[in-house]
Amino acid sequence: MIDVSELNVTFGQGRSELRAVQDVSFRIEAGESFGLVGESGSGKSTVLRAISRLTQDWTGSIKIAGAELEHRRDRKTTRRMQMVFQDPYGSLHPRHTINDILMEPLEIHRMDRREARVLTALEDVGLGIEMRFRYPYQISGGQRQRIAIARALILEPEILLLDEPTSALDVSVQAEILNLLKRIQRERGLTYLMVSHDLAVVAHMCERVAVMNRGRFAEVLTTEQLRSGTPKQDYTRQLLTASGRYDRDVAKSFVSFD
Amino acid sequence: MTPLLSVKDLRVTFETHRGPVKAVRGVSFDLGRERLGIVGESGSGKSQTGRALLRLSAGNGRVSADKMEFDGIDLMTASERKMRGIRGARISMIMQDPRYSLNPVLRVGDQIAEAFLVHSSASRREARAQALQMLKTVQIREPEKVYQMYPHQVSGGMGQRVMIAMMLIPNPDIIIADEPTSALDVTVQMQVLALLDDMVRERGMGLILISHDLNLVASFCDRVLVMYAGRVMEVIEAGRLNEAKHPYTRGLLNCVPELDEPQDMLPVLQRDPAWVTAGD
Amino acid sequence: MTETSTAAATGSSLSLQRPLKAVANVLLTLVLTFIGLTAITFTIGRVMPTDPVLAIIGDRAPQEAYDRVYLEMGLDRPIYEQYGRYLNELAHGDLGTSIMTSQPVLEDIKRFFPATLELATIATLMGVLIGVPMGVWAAVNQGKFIDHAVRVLGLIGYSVPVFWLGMVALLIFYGNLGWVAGPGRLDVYLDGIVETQTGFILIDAALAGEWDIFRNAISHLILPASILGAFALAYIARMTRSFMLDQLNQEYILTARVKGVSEPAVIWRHAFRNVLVQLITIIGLTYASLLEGSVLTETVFSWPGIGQYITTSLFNADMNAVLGGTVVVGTCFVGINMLSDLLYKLVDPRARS
Amino acid sequence: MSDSNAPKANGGLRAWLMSPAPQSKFQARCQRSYLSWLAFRSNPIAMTGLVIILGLILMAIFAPVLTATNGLEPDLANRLQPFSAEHWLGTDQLGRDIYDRIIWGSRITLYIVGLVSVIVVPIGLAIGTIAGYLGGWVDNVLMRITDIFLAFPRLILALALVAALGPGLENAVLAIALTTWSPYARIARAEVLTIRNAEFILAAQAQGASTFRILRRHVVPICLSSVIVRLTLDMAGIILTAAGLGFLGLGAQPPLPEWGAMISTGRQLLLDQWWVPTVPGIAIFVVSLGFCLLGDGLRDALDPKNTDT
Amino acid sequence: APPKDTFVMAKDFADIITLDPAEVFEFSGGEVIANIYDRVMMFEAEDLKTLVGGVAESWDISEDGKTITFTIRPDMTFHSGNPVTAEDVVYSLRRVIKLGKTPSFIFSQFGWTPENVDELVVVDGDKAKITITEEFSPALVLNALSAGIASVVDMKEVMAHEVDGDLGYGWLKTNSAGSGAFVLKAWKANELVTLEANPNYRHGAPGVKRVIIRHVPEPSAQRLLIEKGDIDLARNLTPDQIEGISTNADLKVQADPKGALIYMAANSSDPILGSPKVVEALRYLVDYEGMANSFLQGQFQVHQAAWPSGLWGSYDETPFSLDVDKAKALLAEAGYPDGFEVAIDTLTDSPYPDIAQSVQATLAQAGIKATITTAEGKTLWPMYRAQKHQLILAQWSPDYVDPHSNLDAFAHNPDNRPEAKLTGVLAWRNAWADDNMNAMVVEARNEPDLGKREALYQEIQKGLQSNSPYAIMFQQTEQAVLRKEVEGYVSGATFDLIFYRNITK
Ligand SMILES: Nc1ncnc2c1ncn2[C@@H]1O[C@H](COP(=O)(O)OP(=O)(O)OP(=O)(O)O)[C@@H](O)[C@H]1O
Ligand SMILES: Nc1ncnc2c1ncn2[C@@H]1O[C@H](COP(=O)(O)OP(=O)(O)OP(=O)(O)O)[C@@H](O)[C@H]1O
Ligand SMILES: [Mg+2]
Ligand SMILES: [Mg+2]
Repeated sequence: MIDVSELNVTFGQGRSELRAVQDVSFRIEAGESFGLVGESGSGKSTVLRAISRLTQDWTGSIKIAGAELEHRRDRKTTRRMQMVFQDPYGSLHPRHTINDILMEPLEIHRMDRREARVLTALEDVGLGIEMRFRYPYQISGGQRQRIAIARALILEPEILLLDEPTSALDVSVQAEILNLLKRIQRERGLTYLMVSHDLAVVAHMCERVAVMNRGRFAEVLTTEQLRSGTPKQDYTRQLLTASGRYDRDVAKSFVSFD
Repeated sequence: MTPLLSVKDLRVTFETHRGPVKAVRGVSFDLGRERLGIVGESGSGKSQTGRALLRLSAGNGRVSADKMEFDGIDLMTASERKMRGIRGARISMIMQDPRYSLNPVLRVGDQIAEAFLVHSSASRREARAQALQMLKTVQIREPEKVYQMYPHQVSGGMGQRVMIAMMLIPNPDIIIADEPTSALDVTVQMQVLALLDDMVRERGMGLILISHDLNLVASFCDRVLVMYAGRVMEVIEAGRLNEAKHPYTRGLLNCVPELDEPQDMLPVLQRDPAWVTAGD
Repeated sequence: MTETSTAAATGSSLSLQRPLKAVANVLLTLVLTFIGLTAITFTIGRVMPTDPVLAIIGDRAPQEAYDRVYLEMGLDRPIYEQYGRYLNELAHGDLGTSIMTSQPVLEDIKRFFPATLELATIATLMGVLIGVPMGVWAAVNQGKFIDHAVRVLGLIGYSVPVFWLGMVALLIFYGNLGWVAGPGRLDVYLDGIVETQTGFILIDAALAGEWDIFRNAISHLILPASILGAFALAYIARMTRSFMLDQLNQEYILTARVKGVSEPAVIWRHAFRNVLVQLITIIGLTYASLLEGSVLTETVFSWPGIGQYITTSLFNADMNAVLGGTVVVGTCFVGINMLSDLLYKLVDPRARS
Repeated sequence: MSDSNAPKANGGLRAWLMSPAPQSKFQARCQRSYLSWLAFRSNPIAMTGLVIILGLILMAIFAPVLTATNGLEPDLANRLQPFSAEHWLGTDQLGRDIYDRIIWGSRITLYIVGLVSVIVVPIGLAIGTIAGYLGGWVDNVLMRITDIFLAFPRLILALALVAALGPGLENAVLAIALTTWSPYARIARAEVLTIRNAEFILAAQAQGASTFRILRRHVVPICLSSVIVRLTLDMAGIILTAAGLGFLGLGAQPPLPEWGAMISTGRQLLLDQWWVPTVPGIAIFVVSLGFCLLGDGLRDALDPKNTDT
Repeated sequence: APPKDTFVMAKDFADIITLDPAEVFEFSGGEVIANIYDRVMMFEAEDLKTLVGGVAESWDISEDGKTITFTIRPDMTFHSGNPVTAEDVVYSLRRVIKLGKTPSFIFSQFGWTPENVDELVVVDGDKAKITITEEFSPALVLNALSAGIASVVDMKEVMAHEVDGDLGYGWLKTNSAGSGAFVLKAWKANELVTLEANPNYRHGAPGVKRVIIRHVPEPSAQRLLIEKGDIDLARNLTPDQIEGISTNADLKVQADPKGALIYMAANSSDPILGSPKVVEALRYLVDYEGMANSFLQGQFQVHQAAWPSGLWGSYDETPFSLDVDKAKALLAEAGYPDGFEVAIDTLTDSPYPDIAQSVQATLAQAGIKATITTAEGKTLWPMYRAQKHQLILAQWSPDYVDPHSNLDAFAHNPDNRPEAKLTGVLAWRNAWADDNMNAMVVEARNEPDLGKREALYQEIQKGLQSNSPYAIMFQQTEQAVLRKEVEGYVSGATFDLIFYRNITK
């Protein structure tokens, strides 16, 4: 479904040049969930942004269902591929009601039966219709993230790009959102590309996981490999230990990888 | 051993246009020279409890308590002057997000030195030396260089360490750490915790660690206080967390995905309205 | 316009880190601003119904005289050609000659501008020295009586028509009480005693050791300066208050309090240092806007300042003078802006890197 | 959001306004406004401002009822009367009733204020948001132009424009507007820069929204409130500039009772018939103050820190 | 307060743009040069009614009235110390023609041109001889030689400052080279003019050492200044302010009739205003008395003829007063029983807007809806000169003391075509011409007999009251407010008949 090869993203020029993503290649099959993990600043979001073309200065090739992706956003691919952002507090317009937020993509893509679709979308993410005319500030973080997901789903996309969809939420709400995402994927056969820095979350959601470090793929593992603690790279191993429980001696042994 | 800090029936209420918001309603606990964890979901009143201890609640907040005593001092009635002497010097608090919690126009080193100077009559040179020493203690490699930096120049992990250095420099008896690691990467998170751990061990302080990550708190602290909607649901030895009985605690524990055991769907927390009113 | 846009576009890619490029950028901004300012002024001058020829020859002149002067002034040429010629002369430092005063515009400006500068500087100083503490005081006591009192007091300075206030103040403090001297910069019979060196009477008098004249000048200056000062004060106080409130709500203030820092230190060392960053721009803008000369205050106080100069010139279609005045005021504006940018960088470490 | 803590609403309308689950867009809007109003209402200064402005509007609407004359016709036999039962605020140099002129003048003030807002806000918003959102050379060109207008001596530019367009109220308003928009563009741009990379903008982009749509639906509403607040704060300045133009004889033409012009023509009488210039001076002061107070209050009320609790 | 030997006067003198006597045509500038330069012919401070020789001691008029020979006063010196000679006189007059600035038309109407002036204005031994080529009454020529352009400048001094053949124009604009009572010390535009006494003046040293004229545009400021004693003389107080200071024992008011007239003119090319009946109706729709007795009190008198009262040749009848019924009847006759809409243009400064509003109100009584537009002079005049007005409310004052000065402008329009562009002529500006009037003006101009001349002028003025585009309303009286110790301020009918030299305090 998604076929990325030799993806490079560079920000800035000259001395302030920053190669945020370097020679990244991977393939995701239709219906698969693919995870991206790595510490902060390793370039995870940048990969997603390139695919969704929120960043336009990338080189390499990205294919969606076999079709080469242009640099400019076009309405058709936008509709097939939607994104959910990390911060539910920042990704909803503070002055739009939930209804406005859900209506907007329908208007942009000139879809019919808007009323009905909005109601269905709310139901899909498990929110009552009483939410429809509230403002974002009137609902909780978890509910906001559901709205963000509903907004992405309302266009009936095939691919969902998820950029740390739960890292701003507390554990109890995180569980609800993860369950929701899993259920939807099962019902609709969506393809997920999911970014997180929480190994457990990625392992819970995805079949395969890519570990990123400083813009490069350190390695790609299956979830089993991750669980069994048999990564090839030291970097991944350290990430794994850090994700576990607190251990004083282990923490002191951490090194930095360049 | 008498506890360092003793709190009984602490309540914090905020006046808003929609009416009063009871953020903390009847929290009681004692703290010795130990690591106490406070956990609970977002909005459960963890931070407000911490702030109330320092009498730094927001302007629209009202604090009341049957007892809020630190080392024989009644924190409820102490004069503002006295409180200033306590803040930082005896009880200090590591703030949540170093990006916003450091003054952007002052050098980080000077901010650390200031914390020292406020409570001692030392000279600037001494304060500077102390601050450098402290930076070294929190394992900053080039303290001289970092001393001269401004907050926007330091990374999140470094900022958090600066924050810790700043709060530790007057050598307080109690330190409240409000989610000191939630903005950090897992590896850095561990390192910061290790640092706090060292401090508690070496200096014999009391530590309150506020977090919403039950597993983390369980593995780090001695005792855990579980909060929900401004109330304490349960206090439990960290080691025996798995034996927790309260459904809320159990719920929180269960809903975290585990790396080592695959689950299909995660159990979600079923909130019981009775928890809110229990004991009123 | 194409010239402007391409130049502006290159301006954007310049990074401020390189001094040479930064200087080039500054110069470019300056030049573009000038071209814009003069072009607009020039166009206005040409579309105005006021006739510059009549300003010279008077209303009763016969048509022959009119036609001759019209040609002499080059008004028959296309406007872009006239403009081009003006720019060319400007580039050679020649602002032309004023119709009204029969003097080179540059000479006039040397005479009128210091008068305004003197007034504006003192007014801004008053605004800063009183307005800033007032604003801080109000913010610290937000919602209390003091806050409201300071705000309303400040707003009064902001809402009273300055010409009316000027007249009333003149009536009371000069007419009735006799505490200050009347309209004008100096009692006339003292005029011309000290040699003009800087154009600032205060400085000139001090240099010459003529303390009587110095005192007289102060006594003339105090009223108009206070009135403009009240305006500056109101604005500065209100902005200080609002900036201060923003800062006092920041997390780092809480950090400072957690450290046990005393309240004055929280306010001045922590919050105010941050406010200062924003204040610089505000103060710069206030000063710049006072430098354009307050036509109204200058009218009421018979103050021979640049505002009055430009206005009278405008009414007399003395476009050389208007253009010259605009260029000078524009330069000051741009200059002050740059200066405040520079100061900004000094005060705000974030702007430095 | 701890709705459970909110007091259970009692009144019907209040319940409707406070309901946690609005049933329509309209109700949602009303709720939002109501919350702002609640914050606003608790601010005595802001309320004073509002009362003054409402007073001004009422004065303008009911001018025919409130006055005995149209305030235009000279009555040379009755010149310069002091305050009396017949002429509450005295008469001017042509014997016209000052009270009547002030009342009728409120219409002119409102007209100026309204027209300037209608011109300034769209221009400022358009230029500021386009510059801020598009960035790059567009930003540079637009901001240079803005700078040029900022660098212009304001009253002088206004004077020049009025001189070019010819005296009269409409032209004065136009001139003021053209000299006033630049700071608005600045504010709007600054605001846009802070949200340009906000996730809700990215989200709209990711949905394929056109630039125009994003500007109109997402960017402008965010900037609007700070622009409006600034506008009310500037209103005093606008009124005073208009009065200044009137003072210099370039605003409303005689015999229109424009307050600035009234001061201007009455100013020679300050020493003996002080009320002739003073009454319009106070009128200008009160209204300017009203707008200032209102603006200050609005800023507090629209500040999310104060409402979104 | 100013020292004893310094006289300070406050005035609005924004109009000064030059102090070169060959160019000065503004009120304030005219007043200043009147105190710096002696003219060929003059009215003296001691007797403002009689034309006497200034620099000229005596003169001879030839038989045909076309040549006048002036004998120059002996022993007169310029401020520089140079003696005043016939050469200076001839130079000064030629200079006016050669520079060709606006007021030069006063001389060029005699037939002088830059080409022929060297032959027509010559030195004849120690005398100066002038010859005119046009028909002009010699009385008129002598009157014209008392105008500001007839100021005698110090040729040597001026030529020493000549640049590029400009006849010293660039220098003389801001400096002085005369023989009058005062020397120009400094002119700072819009700030002050300082004059220093000339101790060697032919009438003796002036009463004060220095005269400072201060630019104070605001009348209220002037009032405060004079009440505080910071100035000795305030020139621009309004009637209401004068009334306000009447109780102040330290001040006194000196009223001097001036030649300035306020009139309203109707553009005859306008389809409605072109009707004489309409204009006549307008004359009955002005509340002359009402205004003169209220806001114009003391500073303007009703005057309805085109040459000011109190001067030779004046005509003082005032046949018009506010009469709405009569006006309505006239309008009905003209075909506008319900009135019409019209625009009044006028100046921004007091009292024009007030007069305009009063007129607006009285016009309304006859159903005429007038809108007022006020503008600065520099904006108003171009429109007036381009005949773009409907009604205009403006002022006129004589250029020199001879009825010809006014009547040539009000009544004489030899070519009424728009393209003729006689923009200096009021009649042309209002697109109005009358052959009979034209003939009378020329006849009066050329008439050598004073008695006949006076009668002719009065006839013209009478004619203008019934047949013209004007409604002449008021004549100005200047009310100068002085500190009570000030004596000897002399102010005559025209703007340049103001003398400072006898002032003492
Ligand atoms: N628009 C941009 N301009 C310049 N640098 C950028 C830009 N966006 C991202 N970067 C840089 O690119 C690098 C990768 O950023 P990215 O956001 O992809 O990291 P991430 O792995 O998503 O981190 P996090 O876990 O913190 O979200 C970082 O160093 C970041 O600073
Ligand atoms: N100034 C205030 N006015 C009104 N309500 C407030 C104020 N400050 C906090 N609250 C409310 O108090 C409650 C408790 O807040 P608190 O910050 O203690 O939560 P927390 O447990 O720290 O959550 P988190 O994990 O998100 O930090 C919340 O519902 C919050 O909305
Ligand atoms: Mg990211
Ligand atoms: Mg918290």
